Amino acid sequence: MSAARKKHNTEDYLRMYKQMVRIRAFEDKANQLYLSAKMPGLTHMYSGQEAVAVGICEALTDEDRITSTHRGHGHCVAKGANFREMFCELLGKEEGYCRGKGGSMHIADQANGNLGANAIVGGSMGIATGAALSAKRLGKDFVTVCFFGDGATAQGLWYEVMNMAALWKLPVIYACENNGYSEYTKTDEIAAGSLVKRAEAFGIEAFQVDGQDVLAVNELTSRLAGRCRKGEGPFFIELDTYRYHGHHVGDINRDYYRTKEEEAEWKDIRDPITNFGKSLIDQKMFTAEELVAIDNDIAADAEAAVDYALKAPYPDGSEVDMHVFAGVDHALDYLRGAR
Amino acid sequence: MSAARKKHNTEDYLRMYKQMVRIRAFEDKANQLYLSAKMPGLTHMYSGQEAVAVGICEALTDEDRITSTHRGHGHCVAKGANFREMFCELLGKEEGYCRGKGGSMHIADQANGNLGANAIVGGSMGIATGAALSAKRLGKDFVTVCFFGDGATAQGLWYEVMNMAALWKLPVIYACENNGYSEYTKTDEIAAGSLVKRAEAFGIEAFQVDGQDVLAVNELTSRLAGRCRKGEGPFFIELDTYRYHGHHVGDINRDYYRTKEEEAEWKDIRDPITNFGKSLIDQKMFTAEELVAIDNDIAADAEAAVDYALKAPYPDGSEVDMHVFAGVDHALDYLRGAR
Amino acid sequence: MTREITLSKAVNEAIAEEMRRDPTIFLLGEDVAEAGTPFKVLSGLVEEFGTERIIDTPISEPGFMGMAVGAAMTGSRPIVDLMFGDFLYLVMDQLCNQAAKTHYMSGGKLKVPLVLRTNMGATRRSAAQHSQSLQAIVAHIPGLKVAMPSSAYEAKGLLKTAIRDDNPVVIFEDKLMYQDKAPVPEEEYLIPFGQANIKREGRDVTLVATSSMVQVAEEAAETLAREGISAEVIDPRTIVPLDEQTIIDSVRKTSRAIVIDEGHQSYGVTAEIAARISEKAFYHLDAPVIRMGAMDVPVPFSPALEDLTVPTSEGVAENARRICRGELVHAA
Amino acid sequence: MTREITLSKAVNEAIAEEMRRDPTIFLLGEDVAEAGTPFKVLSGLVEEFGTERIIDTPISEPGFMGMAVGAAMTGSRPIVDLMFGDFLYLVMDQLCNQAAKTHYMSGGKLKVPLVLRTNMGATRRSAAQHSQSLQAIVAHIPGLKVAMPSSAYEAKGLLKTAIRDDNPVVIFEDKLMYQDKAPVPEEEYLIPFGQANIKREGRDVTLVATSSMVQVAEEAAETLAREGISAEVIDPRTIVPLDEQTIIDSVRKTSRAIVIDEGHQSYGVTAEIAARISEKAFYHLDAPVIRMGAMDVPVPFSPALEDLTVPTSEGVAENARRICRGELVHAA
Ligand SMILES: Cc1ncc(C[n+]2csc(CCOP(=O)(O)OP(=O)(O)O)c2C)c(N)n1
Ligand SMILES: Cc1ncc(C[n+]2csc(CCOP(=O)(O)OP(=O)(O)O)c2C)c(N)n1
Ligand SMILES: [Mg+2]
Ligand SMILES: [Mg+2]
Repeated sequence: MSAARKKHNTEDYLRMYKQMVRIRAFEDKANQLYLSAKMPGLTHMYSGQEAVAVGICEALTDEDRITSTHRGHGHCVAKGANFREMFCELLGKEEGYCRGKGGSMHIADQANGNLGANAIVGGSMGIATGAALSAKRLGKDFVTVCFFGDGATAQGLWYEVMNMAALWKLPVIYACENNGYSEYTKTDEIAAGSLVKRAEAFGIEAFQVDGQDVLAVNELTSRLAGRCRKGEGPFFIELDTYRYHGHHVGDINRDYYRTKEEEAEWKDIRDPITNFGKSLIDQKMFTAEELVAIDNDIAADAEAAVDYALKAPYPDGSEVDMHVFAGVDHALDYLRGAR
Repeated sequence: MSAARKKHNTEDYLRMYKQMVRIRAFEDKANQLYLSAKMPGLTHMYSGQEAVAVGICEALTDEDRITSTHRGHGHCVAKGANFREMFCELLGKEEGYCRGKGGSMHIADQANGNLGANAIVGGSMGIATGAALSAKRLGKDFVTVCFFGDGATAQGLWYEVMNMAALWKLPVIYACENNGYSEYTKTDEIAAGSLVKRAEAFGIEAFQVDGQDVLAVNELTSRLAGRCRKGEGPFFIELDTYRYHGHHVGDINRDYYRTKEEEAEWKDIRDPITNFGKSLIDQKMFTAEELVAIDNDIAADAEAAVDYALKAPYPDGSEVDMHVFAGVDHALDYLRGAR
Repeated sequence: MTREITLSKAVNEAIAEEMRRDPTIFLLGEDVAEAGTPFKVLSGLVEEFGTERIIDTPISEPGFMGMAVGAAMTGSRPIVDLMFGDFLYLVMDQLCNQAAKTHYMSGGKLKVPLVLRTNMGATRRSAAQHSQSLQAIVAHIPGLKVAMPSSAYEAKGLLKTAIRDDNPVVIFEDKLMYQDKAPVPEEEYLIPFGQANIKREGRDVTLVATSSMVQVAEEAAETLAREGISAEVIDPRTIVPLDEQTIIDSVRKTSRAIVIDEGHQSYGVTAEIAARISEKAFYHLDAPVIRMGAMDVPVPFSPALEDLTVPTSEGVAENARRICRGELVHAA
Repeated sequence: MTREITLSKAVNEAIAEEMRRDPTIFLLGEDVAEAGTPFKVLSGLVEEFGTERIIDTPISEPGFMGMAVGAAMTGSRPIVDLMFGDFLYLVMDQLCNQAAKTHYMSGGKLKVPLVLRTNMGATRRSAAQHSQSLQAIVAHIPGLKVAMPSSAYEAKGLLKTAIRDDNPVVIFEDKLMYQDKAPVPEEEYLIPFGQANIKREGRDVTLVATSSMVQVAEEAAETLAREGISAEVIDPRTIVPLDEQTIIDSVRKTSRAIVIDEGHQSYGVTAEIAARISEKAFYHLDAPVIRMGAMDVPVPFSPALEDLTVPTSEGVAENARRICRGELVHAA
C-alpha cells in the first residue's frame, strides 16, 4: 500500500468497504427475487464490479452527477441510494425511486445526482456530456461521470460527444467498465484496436486501471475529478473488471461463451470485496470479526428492505398517465385538449 | 518527379489531366446555370478538389465502387460519367442519371460503380462499408472508396463502421477530403485531436497526402486498392485540399469565415490542374498549346451538354410515383392495395 | 403436411430455407450467431451457415444498418436483426433517409433488397425503452414496406416474401409471441404482401387487428359470439401496402368497426386505418370507428400500470357490445 | 404596437427575448453563431450573447441532441437548432428514447426542458433528404409536445411558450416561410399550447391546416368565397396537444371537413385529425373527411415532379367544391 493510500483515513476505507458489501448484498437479494419469481422482468447483476462504482462514486460529491447503465444497481447504491426505495423500484412499487415506472433498467436516486440508468447501450453518453456542458455554462462546480461498458464503445455517439467534450474542455469523465463481454460476445471480437487510443485520438487524456482495486480507482478518480474542476477535463478511464453472473439473471448456462475456470479465477483471486477486506485486516484497521459483523448487518438491512418492498403497495392505476409531462397532472386529459 | 511516377505512361497522365479539366468545366457551367437562375435549387462546387477525385478514381476499375457526398459532381465525373446525363440531372430532366429525381445532391452514374451522392453528411459511410462487406461475402474483387469531408468525421457512424471494417478486414478505403471547412466553420473548431489517429486507434493504417497532387493521390490509392484486394484493408487517407467556391453556389460573401488571401494562395500556388499541366509541359509530354486545345475541347463539350440539357424534356408527371418500389409501376396504386 | 411450431421456429425456418436457396443472403446483428439472439430465435443457424453468413456485430445499430444498405446495393440480400424494436430510433437515418429513398432518388437504378427484422410488444415488464411498438413511424415513410405477422404461419410466409422482395421491408415480430405455436405447413409457401386475412367471418362488427392484437380480437370475437354478437376479424398482415379493399368490404357489410394495434394510439396505425374506413365506408357506417391503440404514455415498468396501457380482449368486447347496442363510443 | 416582420425575425426575437430573461437558456447547433444558420435565422444572436450561449457544434446531431438532454436535466434550458427536419432521423434515439421518456421513467423526478427547433417543407428543389415534413413521427411519441407555427406571429408566440415549457418541445418552422412577413406585436406575448386558432370563420366546410398549409387553406377559402362557398379555416398551432374541441365544434357547424398537412399522407397527421373528426363529429358529417397530405413518395428533385407532391390551394378549393356539391371525394 503506497504512501498516498495511507492518507485515506479509516472512515473512508470503512465506507468504501460497506458500500461494496451493500452492492453485493443488494444484488444477491435481487437475484433471489428473480429466482423465486417475485421480481417482474429481468435484471442485470453488478456483482464483481463493485470496486468500480464505489471507487468512483466515493471520489465524488453529492452534487456531482453520474449517468448509469442497464447494469445500474451498483452505481445507484454507490451514489448514495437506500435499499428500500431501490427494492420498491425493482418490484414496481409506488415508493420506488421512480414510483415503479422505471424498474431495474431506469433505477436512480435522482436527488443524489444520479441522472438515471439507461436501457439503451451508450444512450447516456450524450446526457453525461451535456450535464458537463451545463456545469460549465452555469458556472457550477460539479463533475459528471459517465459509466458504460466495453460493448458501448461501439456506439458512434461516444465519439461525437468525446469530440465536443475535448473541444470545449468539459468536466466529464468517461468510465468504461471493461468486463470482457457485451452480452454473450467477447470484447476482442467486437472492438478493434485500442479503447484508450480511441479517446487519445481526440486529445483526451486516458488511463487504464485495475477495476477490482477500489483504492486505485478511487485515487485516480479523485485526481481526475479535481482536475476537471480546474478545467482540465475531459478524461477517459478504462477499468478492467468482471461480472460474476450472466449477462442478465436469466443467463444461466454460459459455457458456450466463457469458461467456469475463468469465472472461478476472478471470483477466487480478484474479488474486490474479499481483497479489500483482507487488506483492511492486514493493516489492522479492522478485525475479521468486525467485518463479518458489518456484512451481517448489511445483509439484514437488505432482507428487511426486501420484506418492506414486497409488502409495499403498487402505484394506483390513476398514476399511469401521470408524469408524462412536467406540469400536467394527467396526460390523457391534456392530450384531448383539456386546458 | 519520382522514378515511380515515371512509370505512368502518357496516356494515363493525359486522362488524369482531362478528367480534372472536365470537372472544372462542369462546375463552371453549373455555377453559371445557378447564377443565371436556370438551375433549380442549390449546388456545392467541387472546383479546387479535382486531384482528389481524379487521383483516386483513376486508381479504380469500373467494378470498384465509390460513395459520394453533397459535393459530388467531381466524384461522378471522375468515376466516368457523361456531361449530358449529368447536366440533365442537375436540371431535373428525364434523361438525367436519376431521371431528374435526384438532382445535384444525389447525382451518380450508377452503372460505373457510383453508389450515389448523399445529402446526409456522413450518410454514405455505412453504405461504403457494406459494399465492401458484400464484396468479401460474395467473393468479388471490387474495392470501395468512401469519400467524405472533414466535417463528416464528426458523425459517430464513421467510428462504428471503421470498427467493423477493421474487425472484418474489409476492402474499403475511407478518403477524407479535408478542405479546411465544414460549411462556414473551420475544421480546427470542430475536430479535436487528430483525424489520422482516430483511424489508427481502430487498428487501421492511415495516410496523409497532398490532395492537390494528382499523382501522389493516384499512387497511394493504387497501392492501397491493391492491398485491399489482397485482404489487407481497410485504409484511411486524409487528403489536404481546398474548395474554391463557397460552401454552396449561394455562399458569396465569405469574408467572415475565411480570407481572400487564403483563397488566392490556394488558387494561385496550389491549383491541381495548373500545376499538373505545368509538369506535363516541363516533362515535354505535351505542349502548352496542346493542353489549351484540350481545355477548349472540353469546354465546348460542356457547353454543348448544357445546351442539350436545357432543351431536354422534364419527366412526365406520371413518373412522380414511379420508382418508389422496385417491381411496382406506380406506388400510389400499390399503396391503395391494388395487386 | 402441417405441424404446430412456434413463431420463433417459423422465423428460423424461413431464414434457413431462404439462405439455402440463395447464397447472396446473409444475416447480421448483435449476438445472432452462437447465442442465436437473446430470444434464441436464430439458434442453430450459425451451425449450418457459418459465421460468414450469420454475422455477430458490435453494438452499432446505425453502423450495421448502414452496411446492410450498402450490401443490398451491391448484390447481397442482407437480413438485419435489430434486437429490440425500440432501437429503430437509432437506425432511422439509414433506414428512412438511405434505404427507403435510394431506389427513388436513383431513378430506379439502385435497388435495396433488405429485410429489417425487429420486434414490438409490451407487458414484458421491460419498461419504456424495451417495449415500444413503432410500426406507425416506419409505415409513414414512402419506400418501406411493413409487415406485422400475427402467428407462426404469417411469420414464416411473410418473412420469406420479405426476403425475396427487392425493396427494404421492415417486419415486426411480437416478442411475446415467440413461443406461441400455430399450424404451419411443411411445404414451402409465401404470403403475398397487401393481402389481408379474414381470420373469422362475422356480420355485426369488423375488428381490424394487427400482430398479437389479432389474438386479442379473436378472443373478443369468441366472447361476443357467446352473446350473440357476430364479429369479423381481419388481419391486414402488411400495413404497407394495406389491403384497403378487404377491410372496406367487411365494414360495408358489418357497418361497424374497431381498429386495434399495439402502437401508441395518437398519430398511430389505428388513425390511418380508421381514417380510411371512415372515408371509404362512410355511407355504410352505423357508428364512429373505434380506435384502440396503446395508451399515449411511455410504457411503465410496474405491472400494475403496464397492463393498463395495452388493448385487451375484454376492452375490445366491451367496445363491440356498446357499438352494437348503438352507443356512441369515443376513443380513450 | 404591431409591425410586420418576417418569420425568421420573429424566431430571432423570441430567442433573444427569452435569452435576455433567463440566463440558463443557451442554443446549440451547426453554424448557428457567426453564420447565424444557413437560413440566417439566428443572425446577430452571437454578437449579443457570445459563443458561450450560441454554440457552434460539429456535425454531430445525435451527440448535441443528447447533450441538450443532459443539460436540460441539470438546470439549463437548451435550444437545439437542427438545420433540416430531415436530420430528425439522426436524433430520434436521444429525442424519443431519452428526452421524451425521462420525466416519466423517473417518476416525475427529472425534467427535460428543451426545445428542438427544426424545419419542414418541400418545393425548394432540395430533393428527398432535405425536404421532408416529419411532424407525424414525432407527434406519435408520448412525452413530446409538437408545435407548427403558421406565420411569424405564431412562430414567435409558440417558440416563447416552448422555451418556457418544462418539457421537450419540437417546433417545426416551414423553411419556405422564413421571409414571409406578418403583423407581430412589439409587446411581449405568448401563445398557449393546445389552443387552435380560427383564422377565418365559415359555414360550409372546415379546413384544418397546419403550418404553411394554413396559407394554402386561406387562399382556397378566398377563392371559394368568391364562388359563394364559406370555408372556416382552423390552425391547430400545436398538434400535441391538439385542440380537438375547436376542430370538432367547427365541423359540427359546417358538417364537412378537409384536413391539410405537408407531411406524407399515409400514417400522417391528416390521419389522426381526420380520425378524430370522423369519430367525434360523426353524426354531423355530411361527407367523409377529406385528407390532403404530401404524396406518399420520397420528395423528387425535378420541379416538374416536386410540385405534384404537395397540396395546393387549387386542390383544396376543388375538393371543397366537390364536397359541398355533395360529391364523395376519396383521398388521393
Ligand atoms: C442500443 C442498444 N443495443 C443493444 C442493446 C442490448 N444490450 C443490452 S446490454 C448489451 C451488452 C452491453 O455490453 P457492455 O456495454 O459491455 O455492458 P455490460 O453488459 O457488459 O455491463 C446489449 C447488446 C441495448 N440495450 N441497447
Ligand atoms: C447530417 C447532416 N448534417 C448537416 C448537414 C448540412 N451540411 C451540409 S454540407 C455540411 C458541411 C460538410 O462539411 P464537410 O464534410 O467538410 O464537407 P465539405 O462541404 O467541406 O465538402 C453541412 C453541415 C447535412 N447535409 N447533413
Ligand atoms: Mg461489458
Ligand atoms: Mg470540408
